[in-house]
Amino acid sequence: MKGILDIFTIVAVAAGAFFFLAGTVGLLRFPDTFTRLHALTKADNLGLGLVVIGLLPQMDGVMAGLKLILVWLMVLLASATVSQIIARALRRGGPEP
Amino acid sequence: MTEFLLGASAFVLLTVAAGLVCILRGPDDVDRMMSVQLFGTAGIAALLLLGAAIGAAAVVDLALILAVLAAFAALAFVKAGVRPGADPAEPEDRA
Amino acid sequence: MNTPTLLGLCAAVLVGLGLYGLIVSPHPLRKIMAFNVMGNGIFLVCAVIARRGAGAGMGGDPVPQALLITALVVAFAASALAVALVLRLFEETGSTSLSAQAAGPQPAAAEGEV
Amino acid sequence: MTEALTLALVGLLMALAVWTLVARDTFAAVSGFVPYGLLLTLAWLQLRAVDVAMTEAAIGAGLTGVLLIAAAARLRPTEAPAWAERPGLPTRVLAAIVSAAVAAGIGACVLLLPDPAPTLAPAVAQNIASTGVGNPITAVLMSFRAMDTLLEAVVLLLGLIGVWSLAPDRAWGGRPGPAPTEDPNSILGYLARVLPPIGIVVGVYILWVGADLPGGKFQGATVLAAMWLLVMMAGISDAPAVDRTWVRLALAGGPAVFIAIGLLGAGVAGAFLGYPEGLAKPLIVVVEAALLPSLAVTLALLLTGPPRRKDGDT
Repeated sequence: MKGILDIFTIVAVAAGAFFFLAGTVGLLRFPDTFTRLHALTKADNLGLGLVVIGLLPQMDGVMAGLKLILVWLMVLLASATVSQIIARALRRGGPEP
Repeated sequence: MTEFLLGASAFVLLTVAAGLVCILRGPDDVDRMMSVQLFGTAGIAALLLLGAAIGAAAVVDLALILAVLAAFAALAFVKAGVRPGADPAEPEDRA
Repeated sequence: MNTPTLLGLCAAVLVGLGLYGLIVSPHPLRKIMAFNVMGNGIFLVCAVIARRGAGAGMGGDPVPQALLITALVVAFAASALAVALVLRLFEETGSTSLSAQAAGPQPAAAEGEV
Repeated sequence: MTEALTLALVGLLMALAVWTLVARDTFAAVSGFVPYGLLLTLAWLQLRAVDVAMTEAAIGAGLTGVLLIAAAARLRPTEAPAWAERPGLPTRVLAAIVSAAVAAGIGACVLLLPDPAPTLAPAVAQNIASTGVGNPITAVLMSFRAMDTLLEAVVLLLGLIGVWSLAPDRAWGGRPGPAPTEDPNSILGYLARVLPPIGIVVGVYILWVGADLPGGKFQGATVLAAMWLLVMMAGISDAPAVDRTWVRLALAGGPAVFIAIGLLGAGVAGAFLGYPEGLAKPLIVVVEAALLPSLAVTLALLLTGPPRRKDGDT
């Protein structure tokens, strides 16, 4: 059982790390700020999300696991708000959505 | 397992930081801000991985603090009047 | 070379960088930032010393660690006071120059009340 | 692997420190300062100082960044004149030599630290039972070195008085910062309604676990201060006028309770800030609970700066 959970952790964390790599590459390579914003949210949602899911079996206790998920939800809330605000600031000059 | 988690932590940190260092030099404040935001998320991930590796259970509480404050710096940037393509000579009067 | 030693040497470099910035930066806000870098270096040395004192089931000597917490909070208060001073100087004179003879351009946006 | 992570941290810390010093644009330099605080948090964790990491996360990566960003925006017009005043090459070379010498001296000291290292950890472990708390850092802060903590709370208050005393005469006793301009129904307003309830729970929780696990009043208070600042940034509530009675009471309450309990100790336990036998833990909890709101209000008002307007001003 321990072995299976460890393999799950390794797979999920590796996938999460890949999305952070993808987010960074996107931030460096995409042509304009809107598409770069798109790259940024991939890393926030999927990268951290997969790392959190991967670490869940390594936590001791349900409480620690719930806090870990709360961390992810709050980062989602923060990054969603920041993306909205950046996008609106970018659109300024055009019609306000 | 410990070695893998430490390696993953270093990998996430280095990847995103490499991007950060490139973008900090760039001309656009908004890109800098987005890069800082990305680094904030990656920092939380690296922190959680390091904490799991060294067996520090309290790292979840630490991540909780960072997550609550995750939007804070970016909001301060926007409030301070960072606008894409804004002329730096014309500061917003809303600091 | 182990982790505490590496971070200790990093701390030494941070102190040097901060000191250089403190002397050379002409802008007071940059001086405050340099001072913070220098302070972080000193705090890091303390944390390295605390880590070396690990024992009795603790990851580090708790006394320097506790003092570091107070140090961080006081450093923030000092930075806030310094920033408030610089902003007031700017509102009053329209410039943040620290040299005696320099007189910056008169501010357009500053609400200076004399 | 641990060394690889440390090396990455060291390299990045130095790179960002250099960046904050050499960047020509102050905004760019400040954008480096926020991730720099996050890297320091990781460094504290690598040194197993989890309590310090929490404080750095809250203050270094949170509040200091906001303070510098706001200041950099206000001071933007002064950057070009400041660059013109850059000291000449001889001064810079001399400064570099002095700084390198200082760094080399500290580096040598780090390499020559005594082995085995002197430590107070066993002494703390021996006496921690008398305080009733489980977190050695809290035991040091609230019992063995309680005087330092009291003085720190007072220093914060003095810092705030210093900031307030910079107010122009016209705005004396008024509200800090510019009047809120943000639409309270914007996205920012939404975040400022959703996040603070969670943030307040987190802040109080961090104080609560601080008795036995890493955490405590400073970290909790910083989170609470950040939540209040968020509400102010979103224009949902204005900063309070600094001459309001509740502001004064909130600021002075924590240190006053701390001093009162210290005097009680002088009478009952025979030493200022001494705790009577068996009552150490409840008294520590009372002091920490009283300090939390005071520290939160002090930190938030330190960030909003001196009063700048009276009610009725335009």
